[in-house]
Amino acid sequence: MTEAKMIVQHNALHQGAGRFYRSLQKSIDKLTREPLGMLGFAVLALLILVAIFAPWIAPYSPITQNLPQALQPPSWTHLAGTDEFGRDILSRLIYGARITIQTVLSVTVIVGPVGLIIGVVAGFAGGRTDAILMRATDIVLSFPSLILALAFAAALGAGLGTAIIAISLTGWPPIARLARAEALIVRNTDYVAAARLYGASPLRLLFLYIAPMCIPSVVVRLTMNMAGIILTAAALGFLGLGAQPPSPEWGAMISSGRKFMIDNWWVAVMPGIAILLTSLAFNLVGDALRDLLDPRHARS
Amino acid sequence: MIEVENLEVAFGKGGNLKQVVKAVSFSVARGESLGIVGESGCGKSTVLRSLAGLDRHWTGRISLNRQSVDKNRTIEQLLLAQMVFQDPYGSIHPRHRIERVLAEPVRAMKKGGGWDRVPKALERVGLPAGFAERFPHELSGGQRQRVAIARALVLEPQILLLDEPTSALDVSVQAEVLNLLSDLREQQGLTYVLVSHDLSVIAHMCDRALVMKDGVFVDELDRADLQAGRTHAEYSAVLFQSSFL
Amino acid sequence: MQEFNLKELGKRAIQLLVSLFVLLTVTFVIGRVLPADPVGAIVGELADPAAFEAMRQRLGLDLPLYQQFFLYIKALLHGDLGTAILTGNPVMQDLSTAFPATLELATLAVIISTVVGVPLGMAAAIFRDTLIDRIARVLSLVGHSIPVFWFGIVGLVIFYAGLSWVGGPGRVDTYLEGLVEPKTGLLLIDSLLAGDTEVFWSAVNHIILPACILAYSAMAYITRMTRSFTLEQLNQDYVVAARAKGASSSRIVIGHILPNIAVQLITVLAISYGSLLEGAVVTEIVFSWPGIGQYMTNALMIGDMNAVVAGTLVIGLIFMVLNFLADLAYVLLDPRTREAS
Amino acid sequence: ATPNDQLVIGTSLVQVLSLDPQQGVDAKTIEILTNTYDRLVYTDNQNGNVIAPQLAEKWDVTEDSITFHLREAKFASGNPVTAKDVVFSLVRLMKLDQASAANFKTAGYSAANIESMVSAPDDRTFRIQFPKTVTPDALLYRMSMGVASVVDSVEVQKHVNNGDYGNEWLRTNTAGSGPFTLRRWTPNDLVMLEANKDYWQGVPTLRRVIMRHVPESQAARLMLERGDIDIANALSASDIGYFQNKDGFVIDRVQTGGFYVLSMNAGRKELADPLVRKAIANSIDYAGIEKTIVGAYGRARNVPVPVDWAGAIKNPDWGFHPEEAKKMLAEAGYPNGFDLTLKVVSQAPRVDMATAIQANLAEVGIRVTIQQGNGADIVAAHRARDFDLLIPQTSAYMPTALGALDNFAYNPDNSAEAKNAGNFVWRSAWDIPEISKLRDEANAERDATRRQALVTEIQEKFIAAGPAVLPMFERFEPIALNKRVIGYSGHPMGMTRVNKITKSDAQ
Amino acid sequence: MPVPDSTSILTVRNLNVNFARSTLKAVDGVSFTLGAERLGIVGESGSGKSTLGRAIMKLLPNSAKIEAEALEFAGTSLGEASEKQMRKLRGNEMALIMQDPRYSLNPVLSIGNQVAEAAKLHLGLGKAAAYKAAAGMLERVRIADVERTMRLYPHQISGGMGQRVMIAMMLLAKPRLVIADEPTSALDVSVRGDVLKLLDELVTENNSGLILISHDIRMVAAFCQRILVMYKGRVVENLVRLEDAQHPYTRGLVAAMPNPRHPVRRLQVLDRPSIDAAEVRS
Ligand SMILES: Nc1ncnc2c1ncn2[C@@H]1O[C@H](COP(=O)(O)OP(=O)(O)OP(=O)(O)O)[C@@H](O)[C@H]1O
Ligand SMILES: Nc1ncnc2c1ncn2[C@@H]1O[C@H](COP(=O)(O)OP(=O)(O)OP(=O)(O)O)[C@@H](O)[C@H]1O
Ligand SMILES: [Mg+2]
Ligand SMILES: [Mg+2]
Ligand code: NI
Repeated sequence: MTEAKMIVQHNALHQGAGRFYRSLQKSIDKLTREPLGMLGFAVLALLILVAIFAPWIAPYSPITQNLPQALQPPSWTHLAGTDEFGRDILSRLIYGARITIQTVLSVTVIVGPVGLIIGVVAGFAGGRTDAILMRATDIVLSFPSLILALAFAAALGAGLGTAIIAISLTGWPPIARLARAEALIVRNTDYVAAARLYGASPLRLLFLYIAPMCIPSVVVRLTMNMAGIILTAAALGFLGLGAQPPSPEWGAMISSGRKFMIDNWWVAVMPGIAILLTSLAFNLVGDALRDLLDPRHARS
Repeated sequence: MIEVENLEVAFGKGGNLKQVVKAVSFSVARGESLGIVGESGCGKSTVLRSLAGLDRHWTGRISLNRQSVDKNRTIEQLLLAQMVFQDPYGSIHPRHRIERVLAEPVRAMKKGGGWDRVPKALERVGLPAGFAERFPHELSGGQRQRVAIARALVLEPQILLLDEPTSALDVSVQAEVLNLLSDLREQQGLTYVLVSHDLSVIAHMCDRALVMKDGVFVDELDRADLQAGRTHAEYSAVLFQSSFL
Repeated sequence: MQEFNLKELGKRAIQLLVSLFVLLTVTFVIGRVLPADPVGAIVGELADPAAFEAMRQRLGLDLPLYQQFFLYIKALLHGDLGTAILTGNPVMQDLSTAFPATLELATLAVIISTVVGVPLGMAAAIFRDTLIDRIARVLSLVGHSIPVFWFGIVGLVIFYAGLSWVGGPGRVDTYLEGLVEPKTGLLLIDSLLAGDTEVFWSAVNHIILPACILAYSAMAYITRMTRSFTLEQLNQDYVVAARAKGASSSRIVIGHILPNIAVQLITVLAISYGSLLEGAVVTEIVFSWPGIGQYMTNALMIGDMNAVVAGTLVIGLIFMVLNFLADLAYVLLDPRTREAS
Repeated sequence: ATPNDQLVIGTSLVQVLSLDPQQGVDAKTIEILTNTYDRLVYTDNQNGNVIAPQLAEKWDVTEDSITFHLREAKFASGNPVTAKDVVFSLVRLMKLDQASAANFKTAGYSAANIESMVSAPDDRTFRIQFPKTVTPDALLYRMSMGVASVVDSVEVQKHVNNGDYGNEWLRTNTAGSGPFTLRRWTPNDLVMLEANKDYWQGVPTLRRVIMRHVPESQAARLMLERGDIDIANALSASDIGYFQNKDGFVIDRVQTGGFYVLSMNAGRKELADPLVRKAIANSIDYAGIEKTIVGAYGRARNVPVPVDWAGAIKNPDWGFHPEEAKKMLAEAGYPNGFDLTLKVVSQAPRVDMATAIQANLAEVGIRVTIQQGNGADIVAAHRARDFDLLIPQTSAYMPTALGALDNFAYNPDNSAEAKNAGNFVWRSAWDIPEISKLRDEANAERDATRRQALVTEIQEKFIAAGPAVLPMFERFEPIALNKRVIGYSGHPMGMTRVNKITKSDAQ
Repeated sequence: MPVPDSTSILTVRNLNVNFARSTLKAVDGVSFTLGAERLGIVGESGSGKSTLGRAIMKLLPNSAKIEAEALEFAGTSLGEASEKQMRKLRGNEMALIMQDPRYSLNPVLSIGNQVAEAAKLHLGLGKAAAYKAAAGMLERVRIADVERTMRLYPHQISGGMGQRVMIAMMLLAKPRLVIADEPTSALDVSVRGDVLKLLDELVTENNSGLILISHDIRMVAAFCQRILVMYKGRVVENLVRLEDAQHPYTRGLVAAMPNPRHPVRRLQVLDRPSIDAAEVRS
């Protein structure tokens, strides 16, 4: 490689970094004008930090029981009180953040690509492929979702993994529909026509031209779905099919805490607050992402 | 360069069949610039899209560069003609940087990386090399249309099909783009088919113009006719009258 | 145009049937390959293996899967959905009591969430980025983020135990049970038909809290969608044109925007309604509501696949029919699609 | 508030699957059957669970049979109750051959021999033969069980459908002579019983009894507190605790004679070792769990006979002794512990017990993974010996030490081929030939003192063997009642009659 | 009927419009008066033409800040008028005709309904009477089969017809001021003339003032009595005849248009720096 070429590349690298930096700057700029979105990002960041540093932050072990200390109201020793086994609720919430994030991310990682690909392929291919894929989507959609989840939990044995699969199984159709709707629009744009003119192959069109246009709205939808995932996990927990004890999954915590709601409100309220804050944050982030990524549907 | 015989295009099926283009024939010589004018919906774009190979609903015969082409084009046939679209906002992928936009045709045709051709392509349409790193939304309408033209030219086609390339642009910007197109044709001897509803644009750019109404050509005007406002059909007379109010 | 619609209708009907068949097959297969064994639930935990075998034979569960499927389809074609292992009744009979309970609750919930959610969403859009918008957003988000059973119990504590405003769990006060002969299965309607106002008011009293709570959780989606539909319309030129005409804001909202978003709204409402009709198991459990969600969940728990398959079919059918109706509404309400030539 | 002539019971009807008296065994089902059918004899808590006459006025016990003399009574259909009906009912029980027949099977009756064992010399006389040596008491207790309910044979014969003994019809209908008749049963909603005006003991004081499905304990608690139900019998331990000191309510803590059990699969390598089993038994904080989790539902006890029953031995000194337990494990060759799964029905209080046990065992190095499941799943796993640890519950078919021991001390053939999945001990693959033999002897023994000696010996051997079916808590069914309800006394097997119950005015 | 003061229907003095978050003024110190005449406003895209038109109607979104020394319409000060007062004026005394009938007619309401709504709002008519008034007006704009057309929906009629409907709807109440914002730019050239002629007719008949906004400088020159040229929110020129144009921007604009009667090899392009320089100087 010649010196000059290297310098050019070097410069390009700098420019690349600069470009990235600039667009990041721009995004952050936009965000700062959206205080609610900022708040959402901040809460999520905090949550992730808490999840990562759980062992250092949590004042107690999340699973060690202390039966004589059961059902203590919030106090300075137990900021969020203790549950029916005398476990410190705050510590459980802190550790639970890990599980909750893991659940939400796993479902999202399954549902996002599956929904996106099915939707985009259906929208792009049209005709019979579209009809078949969309009918399949309709069928899954018309399945009573909790029943399907229950069936899977029954088949594979209760547990968080099963819950994730079950939630994912019923979670992709809305994403697929959304992606298809987007793909249908994008398919008819002039830039796709132009790409056909220079001989781009269908796969190239699909992955380089159409899918990238559907991703933002899919991402936005996914972030907003996250609250729903936590809730479905809670409903499965209610029926005993979610995370298994002693795992401090929030949904399981709130659903086992409900048995004490009247006398010991904190057992169910504390995880409720955690879920509420998190899903609020996800929704705010979703809204903010919509502004950033998806100018077509942007709020202003 | 282009020969079209009995081109018919119909959309829909059965009771919904709609004959959009009705048995039109025309030819364009190498280096010539042909204009097609007509009202909205008369079938101008459809003719152009059939020529380019985007629509597959046509019957008849199309030959490009003395070679009869089919509905499914080979890479070589695609290379003959490229198209520039009306809307500069919609014809460039909003998430691709300009360098990618310009390199894509080459890459899609598996003719190399394509990145090396970007500076030249930009230069050819009079854009600074720095634009390569921008996204389309960072460009003005006129600049985008230049990029679209550059993209069409990257593959070195001999024919450029222009579908209302300036109707989304301001007069002042339109002038720049039209000038660019004239220059390019002069320099490279391209063959143009230019579709527009604006007679003055056609008159400025074209050696010959066809007037289209309801899927058929009702009139043919040469450069002199255009300048003098001479027409041979009632419809084109109306068109002239209202165009130059 | 008439002909076109009929043809399209026929096509949709066939698609519906095919979809239902696939749904049936899938549910059936899922049901039969599940490890849950209904035999144990019937003959009891302490029975001998021989008794198990005998019962398995009696239920036809010893046959190969395809034969079971074949027999099922055959019976289905005679309108027989089988007998529920759970209750010993024909499944159809069970569903005809469980489903109306859910229908009643879901319908009321959808009405409430529409009546509140749509205006709220529109207000949020019209007064975008104001306090109203923020309140609407947070309010609906809270509904979207807290489990229903949580609200259910809190609601009972406050409005039933505390304030005595509403009736407790169940569909009517217990001593009024069985006074009204079920005709439609919808207690509110049956009691009116029978002219029994006491039962009617008691039923109203009992349904209002679960309906409101379900409505609240459904409202989040409706409000959000209404808001974004309205925002989209507000940017349209015809709104400016209407204002230029001198129309007042309320006239524009009701007379111009609402008809335009009606079609999209109906689709959203159909989806919400459909998912409510699946039965909200958790709400039904908290409110002792004998609906289809509880029925199906219990059936699934003991592996009563006749009940589960039939229930799924009914729910699937309803979902698809709702979708179909939404599409039909599209054709009827939107002049642009009405003349689809 | 509820009307004075109606009794409303808030309960969970999930397990009510069949109202066929020769089929249904679930406690809530039994409560319905108790009130819609009569049996020849009955027991109840108020008379100390002694056998008392019901349809039979009196009976004569001989060496090889019991002869019952029936009183004049009518079925709800108007048909007279005859000895033929009794014969029909018992034949029906054995021929249907469901789990409900298990207790008669252990006594030696079977589908093959039943017709030769029961007879109706005349309409008023019913005779039943002892098949093998069973004490008359044990047979009488069996005759008082729900499965021995007398059904209206004339009515049932009308509904027989390809040899099902009318099972299909009887699942959803009643054909008895009890104080109440079934008016309506909607699954997961309610069961409504209406007074039988012609009942031979006189018209029931209550016009109507309603059992309402209230699966959520906190909701049931609010309803009871508000007076919208009179009795709640499916409350969580903490909600029972709430009513314990509350004015206007009483708790009836019904002793079932059964246990919450930790079943260990002795077929698993680690659990085959009695030392390991004893180590496990010694790492559970029974007292702590009783206090904070099980509450009114249980009482810590490791001997399979309730502590206050005649013939019960003292509890061994088992409890949360992690140091000892660790030593035992080390001795057994597991100084670093091992991994186990624990299967449990997702139902309070068993899930919570499991969670507590999990934490307890963790302290001695046994790492437990909990797998919740619905009843059917867990039972199937239990029957298939497909588990490491599992928490089932038992009940005693009669209120004597032998009745309580039945589930724990008997496994005639431990081989896998025996497929004796109905047997509780077999499921744990715990081979106890010696104890089984003792139990057979005790069952046949008519001399009370010798029987007592045998019973004591069984219990001691049981403890010494390091039980693979480890009793943890005596099982109670706490029932919360509004004080308005007068005369309700919970029955150990759920056979509570409500025809004499009265209600005082609401406050 | 008092004779209207034809010299000034609308007075605009030093009108400024700012959009929130943007420091640039979309309309920058615009002043003019309008009598019963045809005034054209031209300028390139984004020069503030539509904003000016809507500012006069007070139809700008809330994010827009309007300031003016005077904004008077037939004696009333629009600047101080409440929304309620404005509502009485809009469609009644002053009308706005918009560019594209495809978007500015409500797609789900029938034509009849939409035109009748204007009658209901301003003529105080009942349902039947409003329909009759609407039918009459549609006839005035030379719609062929009025009865049938009134039952149609916007997507079922052609662009030219749509624009006539729009005109009928807006001019029903015989407003004193008509603002037409690019009324023909979505139309085919062949019907453009018709629509303009019709507009002119109605305006003359009512003795109203017309503001015609367009970027087609040649069309405006042919149609209007006076032309304002806008550039970057400012009025840079006030012309009676196109040939008198002084400002480099106006001249550049005229020259940039291809004209078949004066063919040139290359079109002239705007020299923005020099225009901006000229702006600074003035
Ligand atoms: N894919 C298609 N399916 C059905 N009809 C079509 C399709 N494409 C075009 N048409 C119809 O064909 C006719 C001609 O369309 P075309 O786009 O060629 O018109 P045009 O002359 O380019 O008009 P414009 O000036 O508005 O661009 C129109 O009536 C249009 O509705
Ligand atoms: N709602 C708005 N919010 C923010 N800026 C706006 C808004 N509407 C218009 N603008 C800005 O005001 C300026 C003038 O816009 P306007 O629409 O008046 O231009 P115009 O002359 O009508 O252009 P065109 O010929 O394209 O219609 C532009 O820079 C535009 O970006
Ligand atoms: Mg076109
Ligand atoms: Mg404009
Ligand atoms: Ni000529």
